[in-house]
Amino acid sequence: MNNPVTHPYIPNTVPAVREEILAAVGAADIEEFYADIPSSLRVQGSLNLPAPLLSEAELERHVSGLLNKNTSTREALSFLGAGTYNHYVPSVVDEVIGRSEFLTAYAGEPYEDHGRFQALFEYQSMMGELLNMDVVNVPTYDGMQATATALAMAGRITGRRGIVLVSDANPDLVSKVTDYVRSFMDLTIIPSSNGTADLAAAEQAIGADTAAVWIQTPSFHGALEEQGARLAQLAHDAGALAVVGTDPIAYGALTPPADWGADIVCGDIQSLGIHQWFGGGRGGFIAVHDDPTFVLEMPSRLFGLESTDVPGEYGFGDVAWDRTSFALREEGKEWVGTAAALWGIAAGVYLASMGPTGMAELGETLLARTAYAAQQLASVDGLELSDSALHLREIAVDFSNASLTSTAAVAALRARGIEPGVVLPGNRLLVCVTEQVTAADIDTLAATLTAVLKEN
Amino acid sequence: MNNPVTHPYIPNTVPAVREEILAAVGAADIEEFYADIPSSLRVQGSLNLPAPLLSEAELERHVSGLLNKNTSTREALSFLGAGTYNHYVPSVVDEVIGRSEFLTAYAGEPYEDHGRFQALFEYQSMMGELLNMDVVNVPTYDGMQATATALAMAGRITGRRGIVLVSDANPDLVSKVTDYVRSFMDLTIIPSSNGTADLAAAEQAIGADTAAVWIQTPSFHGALEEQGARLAQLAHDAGALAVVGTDPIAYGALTPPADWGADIVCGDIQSLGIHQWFGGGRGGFIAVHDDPTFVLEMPSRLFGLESTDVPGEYGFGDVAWDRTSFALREEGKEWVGTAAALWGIAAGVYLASMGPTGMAELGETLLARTAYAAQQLASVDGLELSDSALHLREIAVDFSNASLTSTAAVAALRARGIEPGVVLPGNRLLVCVTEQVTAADIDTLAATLTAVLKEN
Amino acid sequence: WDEPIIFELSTPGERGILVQQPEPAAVDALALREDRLAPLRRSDAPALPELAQMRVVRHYLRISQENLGADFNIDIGQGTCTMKYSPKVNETIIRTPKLMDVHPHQDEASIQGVLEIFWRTERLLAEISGMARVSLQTQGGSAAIWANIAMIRAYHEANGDGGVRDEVITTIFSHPSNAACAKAAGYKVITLMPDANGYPDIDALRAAVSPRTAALMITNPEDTGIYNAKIREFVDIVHEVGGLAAYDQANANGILGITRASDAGFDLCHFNLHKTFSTPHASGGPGAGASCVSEKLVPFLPGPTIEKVGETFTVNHNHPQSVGTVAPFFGVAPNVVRAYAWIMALGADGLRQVAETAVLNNNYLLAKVLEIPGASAPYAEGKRRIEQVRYSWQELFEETGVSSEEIGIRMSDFGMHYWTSHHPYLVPQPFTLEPTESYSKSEIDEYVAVLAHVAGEARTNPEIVRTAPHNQTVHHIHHDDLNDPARWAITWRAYQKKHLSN
Amino acid sequence: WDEPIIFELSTPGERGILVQQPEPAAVDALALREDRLAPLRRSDAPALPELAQMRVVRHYLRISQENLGADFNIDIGQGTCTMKYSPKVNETIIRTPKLMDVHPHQDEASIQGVLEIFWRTERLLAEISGMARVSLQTQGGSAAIWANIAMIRAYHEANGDGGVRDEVITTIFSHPSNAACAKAAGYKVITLMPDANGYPDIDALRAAVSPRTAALMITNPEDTGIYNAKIREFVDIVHEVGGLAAYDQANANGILGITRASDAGFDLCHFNLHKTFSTPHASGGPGAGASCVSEKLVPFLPGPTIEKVGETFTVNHNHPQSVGTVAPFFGVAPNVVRAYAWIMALGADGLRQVAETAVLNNNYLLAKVLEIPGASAPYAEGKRRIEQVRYSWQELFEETGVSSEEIGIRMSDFGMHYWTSHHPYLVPQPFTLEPTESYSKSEIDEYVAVLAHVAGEARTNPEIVRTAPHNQTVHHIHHDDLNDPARWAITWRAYQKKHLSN
Repeated sequence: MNNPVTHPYIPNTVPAVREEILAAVGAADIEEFYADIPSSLRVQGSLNLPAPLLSEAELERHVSGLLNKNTSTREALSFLGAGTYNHYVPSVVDEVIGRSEFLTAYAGEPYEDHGRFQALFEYQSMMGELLNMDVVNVPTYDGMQATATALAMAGRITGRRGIVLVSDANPDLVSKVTDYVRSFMDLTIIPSSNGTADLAAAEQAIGADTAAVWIQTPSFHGALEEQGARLAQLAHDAGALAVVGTDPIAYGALTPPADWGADIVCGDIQSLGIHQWFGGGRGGFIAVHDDPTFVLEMPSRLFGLESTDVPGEYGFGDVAWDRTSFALREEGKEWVGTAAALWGIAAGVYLASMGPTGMAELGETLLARTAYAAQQLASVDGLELSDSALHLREIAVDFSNASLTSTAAVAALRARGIEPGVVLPGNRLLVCVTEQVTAADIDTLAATLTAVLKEN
Repeated sequence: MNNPVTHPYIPNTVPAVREEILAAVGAADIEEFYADIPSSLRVQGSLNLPAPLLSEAELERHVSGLLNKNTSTREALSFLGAGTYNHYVPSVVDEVIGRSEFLTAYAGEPYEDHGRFQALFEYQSMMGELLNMDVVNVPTYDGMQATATALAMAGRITGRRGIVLVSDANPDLVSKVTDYVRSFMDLTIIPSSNGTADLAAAEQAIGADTAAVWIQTPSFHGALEEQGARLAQLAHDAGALAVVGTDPIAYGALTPPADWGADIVCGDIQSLGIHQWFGGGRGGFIAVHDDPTFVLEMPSRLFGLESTDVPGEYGFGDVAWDRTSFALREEGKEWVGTAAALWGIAAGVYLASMGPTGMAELGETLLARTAYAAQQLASVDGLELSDSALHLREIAVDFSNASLTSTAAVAALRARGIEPGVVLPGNRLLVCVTEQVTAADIDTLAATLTAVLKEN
Repeated sequence: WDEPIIFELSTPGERGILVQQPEPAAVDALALREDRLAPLRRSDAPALPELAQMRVVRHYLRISQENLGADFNIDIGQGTCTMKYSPKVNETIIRTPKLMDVHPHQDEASIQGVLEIFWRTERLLAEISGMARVSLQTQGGSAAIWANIAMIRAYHEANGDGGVRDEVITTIFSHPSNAACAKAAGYKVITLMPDANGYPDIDALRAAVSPRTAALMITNPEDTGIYNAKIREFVDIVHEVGGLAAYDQANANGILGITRASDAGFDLCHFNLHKTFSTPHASGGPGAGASCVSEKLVPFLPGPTIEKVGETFTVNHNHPQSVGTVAPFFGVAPNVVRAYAWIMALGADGLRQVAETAVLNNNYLLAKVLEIPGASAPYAEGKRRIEQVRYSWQELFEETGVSSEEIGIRMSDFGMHYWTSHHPYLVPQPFTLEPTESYSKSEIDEYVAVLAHVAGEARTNPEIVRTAPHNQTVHHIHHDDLNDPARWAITWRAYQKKHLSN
Repeated sequence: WDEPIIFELSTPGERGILVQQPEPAAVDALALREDRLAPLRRSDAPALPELAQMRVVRHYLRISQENLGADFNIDIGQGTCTMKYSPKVNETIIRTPKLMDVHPHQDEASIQGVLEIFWRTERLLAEISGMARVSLQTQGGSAAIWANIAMIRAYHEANGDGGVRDEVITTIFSHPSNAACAKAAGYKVITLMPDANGYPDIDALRAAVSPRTAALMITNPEDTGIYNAKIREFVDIVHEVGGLAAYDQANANGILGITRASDAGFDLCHFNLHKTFSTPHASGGPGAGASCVSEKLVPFLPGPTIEKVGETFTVNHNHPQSVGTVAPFFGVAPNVVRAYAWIMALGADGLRQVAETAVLNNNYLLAKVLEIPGASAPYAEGKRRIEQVRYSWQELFEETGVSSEEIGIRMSDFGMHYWTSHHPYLVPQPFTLEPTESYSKSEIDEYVAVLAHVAGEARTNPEIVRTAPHNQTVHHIHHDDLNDPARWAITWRAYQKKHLSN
């Protein structure tokens, strides 16, 4: 029944201590505590699990041995994006979120956990500067959840059912949103035109039942929406909200959506100092103006600055707690639970390290390298860009006139140690460049693609 | 002259701030501060250094790229020892010494740096238990320095010049000791007999000018000295001290030298929770009984427990500060400086994690695997053990009757991904096994050696 | 530390880090598009703070010290949260580029290791729950509950009675996310109140079920620490009307290896890997949720699945009936690896020791707390509890006027957590303690001693309790601004506009 | 925290970690030798503490919070220590198995990366010092000084006048290790006192040199921050009598890229990588020392050298005149890598900015400190200083009776360091401040404000200064036991015997 030794994780399995406790509570054995569990529900014998690796050294060797079967993006040239991005993570970020004080804390009060409240308030505040909006939530799970909630908020605020998506959006995101809102909202997708919104078709689709015009910029294909102001105007004219899904990475250089009319801005913060983690390092932000109509529809926690008994001292607390399911169960707004606080702290440290100049320069580097990648890939014989929009970080490349399909090209390049991108339907390839990919790397990609396409 | 940007490491290069400071101190420019440095001594232009890698990402990639050219002992089967050992380092150890509070601290007072004093006092105390001695120093640089100092202490305490080394010692250690003490002491080396001390020859050599009988156990070849008590007696009978160099790793299982008469015990703590670090993770311990004659000859800092203004509260301080060169310059005992405090903290965390049972079990595992390695290697055709002593962790294997020299065998095994050991003079090989090397690994070594020797 | 808000530390021109610059060829490529790009360019730089790197480090390390992680205190007071030890070796294991810097769209050949760990973890959790398959896609317990309700909805729709079944039944001591997720999925929520002894009321359930019942969503043991002995009957009653039963196993820590969701007949269950399976709570996430389902729900599982084909692990996207993607890619990889390592460090016997010791500790703590005058444990008097207990200071409050919340704040002066949020507020002056398996007897004694000391202060020196904290970074915090739209300040810029503009 | 000594936390039977067990075959192999082994076996287990792993973590993390790292404070008060920023990226870089878990005896083909970094770092330091070659074998500044004196001794012996040259000359404001190492190497030490202006006294040097002079060992700038403008003449005077000149460059931070040891004619110098080149001080080591020598000392360098042969890096043990091994293997590898990364992050211009800014900051600090009534900067009045200044509270002491040491302890109440050990005690009531390049103007202002505040307290409320600390983990510590052999307690076991036995 028991491991032969006292496990380091379970101090009170020391036999003498165990006996002492049993005596103190007047129990003959531990079985007594389980009296309420009928024997018909009891596990007979032991669970059928592998033998444990009791020594830490053997455990570490086993699990690390499995992980070492992976190849990381540090070991291969990678142009993979499509929702998870290989941006540089400053060491300061990992230092801070590795601090046991933050890593192992949970839901303490703003006294003993003042630091967590401050770090997340600062995160909210720095995101607010980047997005030029006054309210940002403590991160929800991820950008998908943030988008689904932002659209649901639009439904609750307008009392309408319609969502009009005017951009190319990540299909997984569309899947998430669709299932999430379908009991009370309907999604209409307007195909894009040359990579961005088809303004005429959008105008047609937006109507009296439209809750939200949903814009993704950059789109799933990296296209920057140039007609955002016009789209927001169309939404507002129809009494609908402009909900903009985005990645905050380039707003040191680009005009944030609030400046051209967005009512709710949402997305993922993975780009802001969070490792790729096999796609599992995510946090969702929702930003709105400081309007209670919007704020009170947000399900996430919102940390606010407060005064204390000491003049001039800053304390923190939960703003409008009674919105939440913690307070009101099903009468709260959607729900709130353990989400992504540590990644919010990470993004805060990232923005504090980068500052305005760092974010501006990074935006510039991303725009320039993306433009260069577009130029170089378009010049590969047989390849064409799928659209002529302005792009940030990602471009879709069309293989229709190439000697290989995009799927076959990926296989050929993987054999040469390059991950050239993510295959898209329609014989296309989604190529991603970040500041981690140099012009020389892009040249390597173009040259290798040229060679591979020539050989076939 | 200047980098084009304000460097993140140098805040006051912001031009406006720089001007403000210059104005505040009434200086026209920075040159003014260097007025005392004659122009004939000034560097003309810039130093001839490589262009800097200003972005952190590029710097990290460059240096990590260099390090990635290394192969670690995690990636190959390694039987290398000879002064640096591949013992398992519990994660708790790295967590603690990675704490910025310890990592970036230095020489603060026992108020604001109470934690460092406590951690090192506890290190001293746990080493004291392991060694069964009442006084242990804050670590000096390494075991070589500890040994040189221990022998120099013996010289000062006895007022004699003679050191009689009765064990096989690491040649680098002998080199260090020789140069260190040669202005006031003389070293005599008594060749070992079948791996351990030649008692008769030792008795011969020990005399009225002998300051120290120097025993290494385990020896450079891993041999455990079985006649320690006898040797200590010989020393004491001659009015000399018994100085024992050792590795503390197995004293959960083995009798510590103090129990058989050692006066000063010294060595390296690398085995106790410190990574190999290319041979650069070291700390030297010197342990003595609580006798002021000995204590006052120690050059290192010694942290002691003290009372405070609050009854029952523990504070810390430097014991007998006036021994040190900090206090007395050349009149202090040798010298003291920045040494190896963090590794002392690491060793403390290691011992606290291991506890008596962990150390006992580890000792047993090391003894058993060493015995197994001896058995298996002795059974390889053409190989013989160099001696029949009891061994801990290391054994010397004789290749005289093999088809390859030990040097050639190492080359052959490296080609098969195995580091079989360190070549010794006399066509021998020093093979090291730790708890990280399993019986199966030893079988692999023996089988590969057998195959290689058969092929040639 | 009296550490300012980071914006107050800004010095224009300072840099925290330098970034990669574009090559001339890239700059040229961009210049060709500048006329179109110009209108999209930001005119004013964002007003982010400007700090040298060391000041950034100092700021965040200082405020980290103003946070009380589980590693620093006897973290019994955050009851229901299962604040157990998160082994440091797991942190060592996950901090490798082989996990941190791996992209989910890589060639499967280059991600065999992480796929294998996901696959193995699924098998371990399937064995622990008795369920057929497990999705690890969600990032927390509530998200796993959402995934479960989404599957329930899809299941009934696939069976053609999605339109009819529009009610979900839960209990008041089940986590609020069960009710909230059901509501968000479009269901009416029926909440059962406990019977006189604090047990879920089986008669109330019988009265509530009907052909409109989509599902029962229930925690067991509930946050009271009381195990519902009739759980099998509850499930049967729901099954009889064609509903599904979903088990919230947030409180599984006391029953690992003792009883399984499958034993009680559940169709779905979920675990919080960050509670029961020891991944650190990360100041409030990321966690990781595991949604476990029986065979009949397998077609509806979210996202892709990972299959073992021969000796190779492969991603299977072919699930036409799936509820779709509930979260990006495969889930919170670092937490899945941590949970895998934790289970492998313990094995079947170890998990059972975890459960038994958590329960042993809890009943010891119960006995000790009840010795404190003024403390009580409402419901099921004299019964043993599983892994936690919801206590009450009602007697103390009546005697002294000192509330549980005030006691909680005073506890922080002694370096201890004491969670004051206890939805639902059925128990008056509530506090919930959960000792888990991680604390030794002497630590539990220490916690109780402080609790008793503070309760004593409530009698002898209530002022010191009421005016707490005395020993924290900040003093008593007001609440006036937090619920007033004209005054709340959710960002520094909002604070400046609202409070500093005059 | 009121965290006990770790032995007080022990519960017999608890385990912090489990270790690998020997296989049956290994146990059998050992059993064959048991009769010989038995006498060597320990009869009583060592009385190490027994703690569960989480309690070990809690203990050490709590006491870590009771330590004031450079990352946490404006670390100007540990003057002479060059408490600069240690970049976090360097910590990321070194924490790889490719460095941590590499053995120095590995096949050279498998350690090319670390050999290349050692080789490159040597070249960088050679350029910075102007010297021919550099040994990185030592672990700290004092050990590097030892290596230098060992080379000096070997050099004179090789030239046949080892017997004659038995004197080493140093100055009182040079680090004590210069004198102490020379003494330990068998030399008589002649210490020069400063002239009336606080400069090293060139006439005293002229009087001291003779054919018995083995070497001059000197710091410049000294810990007063005063640069010896006649340093070239000092060196020449020693050279004229056949002695060598060794430059202690512990204080090089203000002169990087400004002037080099070679420019003043030195034969040897050393750097502290953990001071000038930004490796963290690690609570007092490991540091790393660099011993730099001119061509004529190259044959005597300690240990092996690393050579570049074609594109390959190789270890060269063939140095018959070497002083031998002064430390194991190649040196403190993590610190060498950190120093390499730090230099490469800055380049030639950056190093010069470091020096200039350190000097700018120091002279700003000097101006501010001198504004505090009661503070003075003895010697070289009105002169600029290089990178640090030794100040005096003598006036304040005369006025108030409050000593520099008392002020230092009071500074800790404000979260600041203030080092009270100032060998030699020539300056009365001394304190030494060194701001380095790492602190911003506002941080320097903050430090000075606290210093001024405490100086003010010395006048208005001397009792609060004298009874400090008020705000630390421990209160005023006694000193009676520390120098009394009957009462000092250097280990817990000794404490128990001496203080708890009754």
